Amino acid sequence: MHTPQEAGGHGAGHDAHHHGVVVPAPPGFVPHVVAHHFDTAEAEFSADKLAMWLFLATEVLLFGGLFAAYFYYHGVYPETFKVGGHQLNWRLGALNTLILLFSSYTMAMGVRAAQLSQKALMQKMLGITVLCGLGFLVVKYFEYAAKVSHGLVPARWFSDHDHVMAGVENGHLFFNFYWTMTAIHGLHVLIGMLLILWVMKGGAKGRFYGGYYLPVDLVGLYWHLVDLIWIFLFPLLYLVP
Amino acid sequence: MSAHSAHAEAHGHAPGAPVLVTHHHVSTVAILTKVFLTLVILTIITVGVSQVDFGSANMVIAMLVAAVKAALVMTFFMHLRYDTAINNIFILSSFAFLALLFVFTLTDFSTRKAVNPIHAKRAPIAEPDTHYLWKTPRTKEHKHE
Amino acid sequence: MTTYVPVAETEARQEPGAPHYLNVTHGFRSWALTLDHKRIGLMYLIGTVASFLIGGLLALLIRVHLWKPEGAIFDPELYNQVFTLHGVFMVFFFIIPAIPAALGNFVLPMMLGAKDVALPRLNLASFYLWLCGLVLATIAIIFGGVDTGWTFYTPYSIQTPTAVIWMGLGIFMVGFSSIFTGLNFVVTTHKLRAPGLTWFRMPLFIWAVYSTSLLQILATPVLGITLLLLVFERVYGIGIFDPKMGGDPVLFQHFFWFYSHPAVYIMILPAMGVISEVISVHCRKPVFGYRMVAFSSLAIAVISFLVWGHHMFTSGQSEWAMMAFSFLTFFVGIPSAIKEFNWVATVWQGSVALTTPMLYALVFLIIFAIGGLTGIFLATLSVNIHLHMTYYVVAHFHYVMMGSTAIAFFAGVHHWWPKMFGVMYSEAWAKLSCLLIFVGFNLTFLPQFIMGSQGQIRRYATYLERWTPYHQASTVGAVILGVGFAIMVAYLLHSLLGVRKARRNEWGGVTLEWDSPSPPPLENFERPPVVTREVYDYSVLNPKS
Amino acid sequence: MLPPFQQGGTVQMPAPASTFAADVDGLYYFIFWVSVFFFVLITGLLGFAVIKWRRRTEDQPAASTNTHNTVLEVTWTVIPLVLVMIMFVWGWKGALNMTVAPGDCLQYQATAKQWGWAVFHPGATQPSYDPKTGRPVFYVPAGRNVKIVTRSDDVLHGLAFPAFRVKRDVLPGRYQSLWFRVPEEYIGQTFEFFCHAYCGKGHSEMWGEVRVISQADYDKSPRPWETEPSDPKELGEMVYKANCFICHTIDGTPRVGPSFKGLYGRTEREVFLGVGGPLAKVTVDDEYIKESVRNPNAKIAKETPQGGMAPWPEQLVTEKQLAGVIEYLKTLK
Repeated sequence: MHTPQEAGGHGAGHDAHHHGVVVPAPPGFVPHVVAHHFDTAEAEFSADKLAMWLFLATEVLLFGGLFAAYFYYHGVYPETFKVGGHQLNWRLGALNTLILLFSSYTMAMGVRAAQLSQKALMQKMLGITVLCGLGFLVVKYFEYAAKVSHGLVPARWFSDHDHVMAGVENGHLFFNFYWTMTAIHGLHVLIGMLLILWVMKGGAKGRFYGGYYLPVDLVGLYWHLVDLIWIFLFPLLYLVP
Repeated sequence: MSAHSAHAEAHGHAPGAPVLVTHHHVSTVAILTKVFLTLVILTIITVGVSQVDFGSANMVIAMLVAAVKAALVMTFFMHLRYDTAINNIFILSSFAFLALLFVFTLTDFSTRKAVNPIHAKRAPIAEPDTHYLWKTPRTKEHKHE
Repeated sequence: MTTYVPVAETEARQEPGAPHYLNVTHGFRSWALTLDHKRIGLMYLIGTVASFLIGGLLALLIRVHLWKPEGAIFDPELYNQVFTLHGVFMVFFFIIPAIPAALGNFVLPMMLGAKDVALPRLNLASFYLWLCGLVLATIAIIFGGVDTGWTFYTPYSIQTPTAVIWMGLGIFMVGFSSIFTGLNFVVTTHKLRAPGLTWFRMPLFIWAVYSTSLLQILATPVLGITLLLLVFERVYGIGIFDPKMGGDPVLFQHFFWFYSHPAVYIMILPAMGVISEVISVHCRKPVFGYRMVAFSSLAIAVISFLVWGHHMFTSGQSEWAMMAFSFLTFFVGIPSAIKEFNWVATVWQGSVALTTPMLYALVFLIIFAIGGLTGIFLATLSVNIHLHMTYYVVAHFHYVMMGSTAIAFFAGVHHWWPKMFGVMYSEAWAKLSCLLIFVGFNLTFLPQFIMGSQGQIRRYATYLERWTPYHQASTVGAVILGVGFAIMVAYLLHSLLGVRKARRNEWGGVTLEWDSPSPPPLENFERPPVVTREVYDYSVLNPKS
Repeated sequence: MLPPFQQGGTVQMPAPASTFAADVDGLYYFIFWVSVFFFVLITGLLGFAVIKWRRRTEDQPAASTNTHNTVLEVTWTVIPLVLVMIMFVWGWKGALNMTVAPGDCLQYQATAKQWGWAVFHPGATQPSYDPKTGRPVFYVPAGRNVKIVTRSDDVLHGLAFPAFRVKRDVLPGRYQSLWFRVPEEYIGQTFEFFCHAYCGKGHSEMWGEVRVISQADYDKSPRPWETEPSDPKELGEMVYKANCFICHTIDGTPRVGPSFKGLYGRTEREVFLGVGGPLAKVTVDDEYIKESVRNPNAKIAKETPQGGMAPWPEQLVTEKQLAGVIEYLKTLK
């Protein structure tokens, strides 16, 4: 295999001898150079996509551990979880659910725009997605502030000064789950937003078009997974049966 | 294999022609919008159902609705329906293996009293602040951790 | 039957002085920022062997301490830290990354005929994650060590004043390093096989590493979240695993073993792969029952997720869970037995060259037989209750981890050493070292079986008088073992001086890595390899046939 | 000659001193001989093959290149499968028998804490220790079913009786139990029990004894576990060995807690008043020692500022025993 064109980015002499395939781009876009060890753009696409799905599988199991613990203690202290769930504001939770669902929708639209080389539309859709993520975090902030004001904070500082959890065993456990799960999820939202901003930066330079939209697609998958986890967190924490 | 032929093979375009539209599946706006609206409706359903007390069935309903929503997101937003078999297998197997964690730990928990009821009974335990041997140095540990 | 002509034909193709991956670029940066899987493999090799030597030194200290019933060197507090660090270093920093990350990184892409792994940057990131984990573990040692045992059982790990947080974060990082390595290998195996290299033409090492990688991807995240929760537990006391706050320590054990039982197979599966390669090459014979061996790797990977509760037979889990776990545990033994029989059948009627790698493979077969068979005792419920947490368990898992996995690792190192560096070591010293290791190993751990079934509990800083002779025999064995490893390090380092150059195909192997010069060039092959024959077809080495 | 074994034991197993032993040992030896058979088979075939088909010339090809044999492979899959299923059923039945205690058990209680046992015999109000060594002791009548209910006060511990082949983790916050019956031929013998779940510094010191006695001796008054040394100093030494020695030495070296050597009567001893409290000076007298046992965190020795010792209530150390401890401390000059 050979290509006449010079590829950029010599990683410590690694790419020095071989250059990748170039995927021709429409005017206004930067053509993508396939990594040197792949024969075709499609091979690179499918390999990276497989890698992303495998990574999502690890995310599923990572959160799965938390969910398993949740169900376990829901079984041990059903009353605690029920009373704890009533302390959360399900309206805010539902609002956040809708925000995230909408952001997933705009993300999917953004990927679609990338596939069709519609640069402006893609940037717009990704921008809306980031704003939704921001909205989610803002709502989360108000929720957290309300919990803090009632002393419903993680265990060591759990004070429950309004005694809303009096009368149930280990009232702090529900809130420990609430804080741990939402905090780890919130961290994922934040990381997702940063990733989308990073993609938008590349998008502004015209790096993504019909022939190469892999980063948009992968970040999209990540964002959808964050949404997916929230889809389960919402009923488990806010609507505890 | 030249760059052009490789590209042509991958994308089915004429060699050297700019790629405007990917050859991968592109979802229509209509289907994405329909999925989004369905998700909204399902959210409303799950909130609505939670206001009614069905006993332990509430949990089952909530989880079923969530599973349907998750399936919709994965199938359409995440394109799994149009993705390769191997990607489908891997992500689904992660749920299968997660199910193992659930099944075994919850089996253990729910059958603890089956043979020896006393083993499921909670025993008294010394109060944290009086009997925690290392309770106090935690602050000390924080200093150098 | 035609005669076999050694590698003359392939050797002729090697141009002397051609640039290879070791000398193509120079300087610290060219290594620290390398994306070449071979260099990353070498860095892992150095790192894991260093961890092994640290862990081994700690093991020697443990054995010397146990020379006397009341303990010879440490007070119990320090002893507890020493055995914990021994376990942590050996498990997380040596055995788990040793074969997949060090040998696998070097060999797997070459065996597949690929220029590199699918995600070279992620590969380098994995290495640095591993290194960060090591740094955090070192910080943990400086800030008071860790004395929880490598299992971190709660609530002790919540209460102990030692630096559990640092160690927990370190292992969290190592865990993600392991995940990313596994992910990389799965993608590489799926997407970068050379033309003609179908799934059933893949060497068994690939099958083994592939199965391992699946385990790494699917099991390790649960360890990650468990350690994260443990860290939260210590930082702000979430109480999930703390009985004083309503948590359940048995749940921690479930979570921990959901990872750590599959982790046992993360350790042993690639070792099995190495042994398949070594035996086949040095007996010049296809691995007997190739498909059975390949599928047994996958079977082990799947079944290993169903058996974690056998670490908890006395822990207070329900009797029904115990029954299920014991039943399933027996099934995981069957694929291992199949492999063992298949290896013996591979040696049978082979052309058995008693080279150093083959000697290690034979040692593996003997020791793994003992390790596997003693596992049956532990899978059996009533016998397990007697043997649980005794030295019997210690001896069993050392037979499997140290005697099998580490031995297979060294078999692999000796097997691929000429390929990695283009030099050969002294076979005489190598064989002496192998003998010392074999004798020393058995002398160390056989007495522990007896002590264990007699009732000697593990993790004891002091012990009853009557077990003294067993402990002393074990200590003597450990010293012999240590001498064996010291000799190995010495002759391997000496070989790097290049006194004896290795041939292109030192052993007469037919997998793709032998199709490349020793040491290989930057992108592994002079021309893209194409596979046209079945796996392990040794007739190809004979140009006259 | 092989090293010494416990009385009545063999190379591989300690004395079979409970009714479970026959079953467990039978299964153990069944697996053992099956394993020996397979091990000899494997190594024998391997050794034979290595010698017979070793490479004599550099260019020697394999004697055969057969790659599989379905009949053989199925055979060596099915035979082990059948064998392990036998082992599974046998082991499961044995374990179930160990878990389900019969109804007519004498019920003992054992509470584990870092790092010692409080063993309560049926009806006893205080834990029993060996008067000389201070080790915790179970007095067990031969021929009776004995059930031990356990709990832990702090971390995971374990209760293991190698001679009886039973073992069970001791969990904080949950009760666990095990049972056994010692045959009458073991009357007069002593066996050890151990803590098998790693619990920290004093893990290897958490062992005690089981004394097998006859029913008549068990019923005798005073009960065997109710005797304790009458001399206060000896009583104090027993209590020290039972409860204190892991953290407090008597040779002057401080460990987790301050050493007891020369402690009694010391004046101007610097202590913290409570955790993180102000520094004060006290004289080590009876009152100070009593307070340090019943409410250790009130005054914390300066040399071990982390404090954290557990309080010892009257149930674990009686007033009489505490007085003994004070007498014992006076002897440690």
